[in-house]
Amino acid sequence: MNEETLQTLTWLIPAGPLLVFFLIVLFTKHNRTLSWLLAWAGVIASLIMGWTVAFNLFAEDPHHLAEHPTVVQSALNWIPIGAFSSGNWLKMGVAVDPLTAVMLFMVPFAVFMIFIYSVGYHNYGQGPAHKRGVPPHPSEEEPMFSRFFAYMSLFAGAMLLLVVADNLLLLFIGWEIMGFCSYSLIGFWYARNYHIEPGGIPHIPPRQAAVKAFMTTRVADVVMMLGIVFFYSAFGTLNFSEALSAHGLEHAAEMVGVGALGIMALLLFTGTVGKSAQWPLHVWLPDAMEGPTPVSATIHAAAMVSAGIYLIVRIFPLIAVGIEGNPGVGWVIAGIGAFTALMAATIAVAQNDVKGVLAYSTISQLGFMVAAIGIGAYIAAAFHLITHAFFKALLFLSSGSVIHGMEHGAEHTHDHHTDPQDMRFMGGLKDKMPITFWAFVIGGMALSGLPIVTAGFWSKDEIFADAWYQWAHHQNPAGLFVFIVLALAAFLTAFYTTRQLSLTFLGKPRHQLAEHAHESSRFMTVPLMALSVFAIAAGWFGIPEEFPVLGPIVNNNFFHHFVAATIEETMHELETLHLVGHGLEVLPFQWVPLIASLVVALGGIGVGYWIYGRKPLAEGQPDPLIKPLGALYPFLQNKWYWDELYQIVFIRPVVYFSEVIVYEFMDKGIIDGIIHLVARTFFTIGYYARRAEMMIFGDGVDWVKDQFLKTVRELRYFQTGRIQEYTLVSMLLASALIVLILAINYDLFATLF
Amino acid sequence: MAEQITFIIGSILALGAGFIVVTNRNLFHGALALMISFLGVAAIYLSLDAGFLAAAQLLIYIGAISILIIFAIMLTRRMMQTTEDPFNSQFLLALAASVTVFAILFSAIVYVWPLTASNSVPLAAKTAVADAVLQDTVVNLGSAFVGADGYVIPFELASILLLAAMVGAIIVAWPKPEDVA
Amino acid sequence: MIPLSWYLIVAALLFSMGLYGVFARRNAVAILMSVELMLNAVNINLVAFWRYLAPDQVTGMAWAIFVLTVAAAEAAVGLALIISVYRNRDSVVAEELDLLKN
Amino acid sequence: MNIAELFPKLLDLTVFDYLRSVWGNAPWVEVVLDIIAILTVSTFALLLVFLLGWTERKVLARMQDRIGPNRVGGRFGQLQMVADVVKMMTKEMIIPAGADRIAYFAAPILSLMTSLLLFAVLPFAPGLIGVDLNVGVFYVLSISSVSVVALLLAGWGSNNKYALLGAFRSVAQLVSYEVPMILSILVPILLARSMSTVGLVEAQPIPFFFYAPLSAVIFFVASLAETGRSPFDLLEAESEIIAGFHTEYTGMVFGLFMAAEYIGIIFMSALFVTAYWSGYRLFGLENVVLNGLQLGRILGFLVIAGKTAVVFFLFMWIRATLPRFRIDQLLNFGWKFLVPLSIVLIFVVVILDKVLVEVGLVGGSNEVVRMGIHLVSNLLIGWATIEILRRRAKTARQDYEAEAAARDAARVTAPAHAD
Repeated sequence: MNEETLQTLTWLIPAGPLLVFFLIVLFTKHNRTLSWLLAWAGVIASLIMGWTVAFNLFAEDPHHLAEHPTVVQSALNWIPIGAFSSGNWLKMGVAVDPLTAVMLFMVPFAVFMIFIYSVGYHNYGQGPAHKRGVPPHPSEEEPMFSRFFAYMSLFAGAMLLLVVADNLLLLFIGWEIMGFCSYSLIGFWYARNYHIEPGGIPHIPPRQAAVKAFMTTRVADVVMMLGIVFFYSAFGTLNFSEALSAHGLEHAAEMVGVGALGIMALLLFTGTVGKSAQWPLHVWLPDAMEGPTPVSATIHAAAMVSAGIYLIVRIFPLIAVGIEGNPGVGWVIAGIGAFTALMAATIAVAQNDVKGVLAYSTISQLGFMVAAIGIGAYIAAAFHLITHAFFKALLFLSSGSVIHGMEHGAEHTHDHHTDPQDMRFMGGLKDKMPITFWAFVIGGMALSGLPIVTAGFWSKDEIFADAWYQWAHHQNPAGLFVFIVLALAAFLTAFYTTRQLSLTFLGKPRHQLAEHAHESSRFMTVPLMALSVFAIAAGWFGIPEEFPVLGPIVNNNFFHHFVAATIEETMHELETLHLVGHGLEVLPFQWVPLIASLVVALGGIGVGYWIYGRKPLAEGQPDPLIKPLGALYPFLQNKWYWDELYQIVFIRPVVYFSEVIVYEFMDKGIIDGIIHLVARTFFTIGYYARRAEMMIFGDGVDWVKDQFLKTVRELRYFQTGRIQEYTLVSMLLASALIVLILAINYDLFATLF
Repeated sequence: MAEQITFIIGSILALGAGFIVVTNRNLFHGALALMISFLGVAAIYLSLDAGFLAAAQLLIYIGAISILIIFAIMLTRRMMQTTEDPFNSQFLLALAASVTVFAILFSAIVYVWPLTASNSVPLAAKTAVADAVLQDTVVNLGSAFVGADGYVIPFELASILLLAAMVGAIIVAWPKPEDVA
Repeated sequence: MIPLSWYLIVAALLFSMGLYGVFARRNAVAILMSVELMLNAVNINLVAFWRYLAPDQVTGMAWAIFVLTVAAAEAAVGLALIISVYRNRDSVVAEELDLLKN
Repeated sequence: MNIAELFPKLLDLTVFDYLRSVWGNAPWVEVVLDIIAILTVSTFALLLVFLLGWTERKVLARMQDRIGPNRVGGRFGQLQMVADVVKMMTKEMIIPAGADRIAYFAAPILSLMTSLLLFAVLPFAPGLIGVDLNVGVFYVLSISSVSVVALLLAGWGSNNKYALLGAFRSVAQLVSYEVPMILSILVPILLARSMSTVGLVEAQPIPFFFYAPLSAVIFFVASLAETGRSPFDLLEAESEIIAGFHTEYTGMVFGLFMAAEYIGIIFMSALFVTAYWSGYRLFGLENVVLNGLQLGRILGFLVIAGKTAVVFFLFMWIRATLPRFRIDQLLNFGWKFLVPLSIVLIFVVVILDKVLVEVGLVGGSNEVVRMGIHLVSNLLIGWATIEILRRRAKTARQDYEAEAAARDAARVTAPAHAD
């Protein structure tokens, strides 16, 4: 396919869903069938075009790709900078390189599966809904069906825009649109309320969860924006292929210094911390589960959190240079990632909400990727990003199917008080929902990293291999640290996944809801089956060539060579410039990480099965972990008390600050105090003046005193609330400033006097 | 000759009528003066060989904005007592401020500008330019507004701004149900 | 020939008069009218600079048109707000719209 | 300077050159010549009022089976208008109490002024034009938008609630119909690739009416409304608001308004002719040269005068035939029918013409093909519009009939439940 066709296709990839958003909003008039058909059409168009572009790149020769990684490049002039026709433009464009291609393979497909699933998820009943803004009962129809698909289309379009963007600003635009969409989708059931019993786990309603997600990511985005500004000032462009080339990085390193590039990398990384829910800004993600399950799948698999990882993968050369200049940067990134991975994994162990476990597992897996980037494992991070997207989408959709089945039970038994998401009330769903069960098993095993078969094993193994190689070969202590912490996290991952599977599916139903659950409709099961294939097969494209037995058979580490081509040349040049220690390396085969990953995966699954699966829980039986863990269990169940900590550390102080410091102290104390002081001073002066006047002057001083008092009263009413006075004062001050600047610049005083 | 006359008449109209706008008690007459002031500005544009802009000035400022203002004045006419003081309490300070601003601008134009501008910038005389170029200005303007290498994005943004302003104005000024009853 | 500075001075005068109106008029509509005067002054500057310094480019004209557009939008929204305020508070005197005071 | 030399110069339009050669190159010469030109065009326009005022009264009378003016100046009442003007001039001018005198007197002057200003860009014959602006049509639109102000001034200045209501109505009407007018005249501008009125005429070997009849019809309707003619004569609907904005005007002040109205009508007819009926062109008559004498100038002038007279007759015919709109019908018709239709039309014409010109179907014999394709597209749009309207009218009628039937049924059964 020629270049121009590819360019056109690339431009059109995000166009479909974005257009569909407007079409649904403006024209469908709440016609449900039309809405979902349109949404499908948009995303199918993206899928076809995205895969066309992606497969065109897959077919290219890796060596050729390595020389010219950016296959598709097309930019439009956006806004003229400087004089018209001076030729300086801020450009907006699209670019496709191997990294983009694998994302283009993953995103539209996962989104399309979620779209198919959404139709089944929302469209069960045919009766009218009892209320807008709450989850409909199974016999009702979702009243905001069209709105849902409109937002989802916008979400998908924004993600695709972010993926194909060739510069940081366009990426940021997609990023922010997604922020808005996640806000409106998390709060989709805005009228929902919970009654939390005292002592229960705190649980916030969707509208607050939406605000929380929005505000938390906003904090990160402000910092990220600083990073973008810094980026522009250092590189003079926002274009990735220009700025992040060896030449561009060398130039920038001369301009601002290598250490500053590390700071820049950290600023941009903060955006990832917010978007990909890393500690300390991870708190929004578990609450984001308040959205409908397809939304959770989109946010946590295909789109939103992937965007954060995608960003740091995209700017990897910058990060690499930054780490080389300042190893602390690497420690920060790797440390945050590893800590998040372990912390979230421990929390997931003690969760009872079926989606809650998955939420924390998402945070944990994202931590794996961030840690991988922190130790320079570029390909491993990208690989895990792709495989994780597939199996996490599968897991979320399966859990949605489970919840759906439980809600059918609720409808059947008229029990609307029991939480259908609570795993303690499930059990024995294996026979009632066989397709969902097998899908969940495949997803869960991929997440645990069941050796050889599943995709998760290969990608996780690669992270371990990289970490170990960093330690064994480069004596980088960060590598060892990451290796150990991630191994622990991986063990816990396998453990809690097995726990979840056992609690949900094995044994006998522990509640009448589970007893009356049944399999979901075909709209929901077909995407599960399709995603199951990818959750297994996606890993086979990244089998290392030296892997015993399998490696020689497959003999083509396709993913590695393909994605490596993106920056191979750049990293090589950077190495010769001594801006990075070493380019991208082909790892030799190592036994330690392989054995470690086998042990933690099988060990975790084994221990989990031994505790939960061997003898499934009976009705009313408490979790067997409660007793041995003791005080630790509530600690984990309450999510390490992060929310409460933030309440104390950030929110209360802010409230306190605005209440006490700003209002009481500054406003009432200092400002009013000064005014009162002035008043009292002049009053005193006036008093003594009056005394004096009595004796000496007469009315004259009286007048002076009155004037003083009047002025003081005027001063008190300085805050008039009148816009005209404010403008007047600001204009006067601005004038004074201008005069000052002019005077200094042109030595006006010398001219005038 | 004609150019100077146009400029002088335009300036007198613009400034004189502008003075009436800011000082007149009768708001309606103020609006009329505003229209005349706009007309004067249009004349100034003419003296600058910007005929298209002069016509646009007539169409938009006099044909649209002035009429809008007159409508607003008529709709709020109960508040238009000509007896009360047109100025607020800070009018002296305001006078001082605007005189200061003018002084700054004036000194910037007369004193500072010659200091900054290098001799290459012609201040006294217009740049000589062929009539054909000026004739083409409208064509160039058109292609600059819709061309990909021009102001197409700002232009579209401006149209969106206008649309939003229109919708906003309608919503803001729409009588609330309780007001109607 | 007319020197460029004449245009600039006329514009400066018009601007300062508008500024005075904004500061000193009581009626909100009058303030809006003064703002329009100021915008016109800016436009005179743009067009004058265009004609004197860069007549072969369209930048000055283009920005003058944008100012025109913004002025139209501003007038529409501003007047709508004034009418709305008048309905609610029965007053269009800017000084009396001081709910934010103290 | 003698008259014998001057006369032929008048014909071939070199009279100004001649005067320049006589008077020299002093700075004041151009100013004087400009003033002469302005006075000539204005006087001509004002004189037309006499002719057309009389014609309209005569024609309307005939259409209503009357005789019309028949006393003053002989059997046909030729001097009726002169008599009217004398009457108006001698009448007492009554200024209402509490009138805003500035506004009151500015209104008729502004009204007449804007009407006269329009004639500056009207091409009467080849080379015979006040000033050939390259943005001529835009100029016309700007000036006619200023004329709206005159109505507001009149309504406000009269201190009369009918006048004010009339002014409000008029402004609503004029501002609304400006939009379809601008949008529809964009079509000939696009076809001619020129905003100058002369450019429009020069681009019409085949009148643009045959390219875009739909646009011509929209423009004609909008110009009816812009000039406040029947059936859009809400500006002065006597039976509803006495006489609209000029209720309080008497004598010659009223005369100015009337003159302005007639001049506006003449100009709109002439603009319609210029934009859609190739102005002064008619089979090359405008270029006839006889014995070195530019006879084409006179013939061209006669051609445009004749065409304008036909359009003006159409105006009168419609006035005699159609009843008046209601204000809400009027605004709905403008905003919900004319504006969308003309927007669709512009889109189609722009894209189609771009394609045609890119393909090379322009000029010479290809011009007929271009015209044909435009004509077909226009007729298709027109047909589709009528079809849509017909269907909507049908459903509306059915709804109405169903409602009426229900009402009737209710009326029949109502007494049983009464009390």
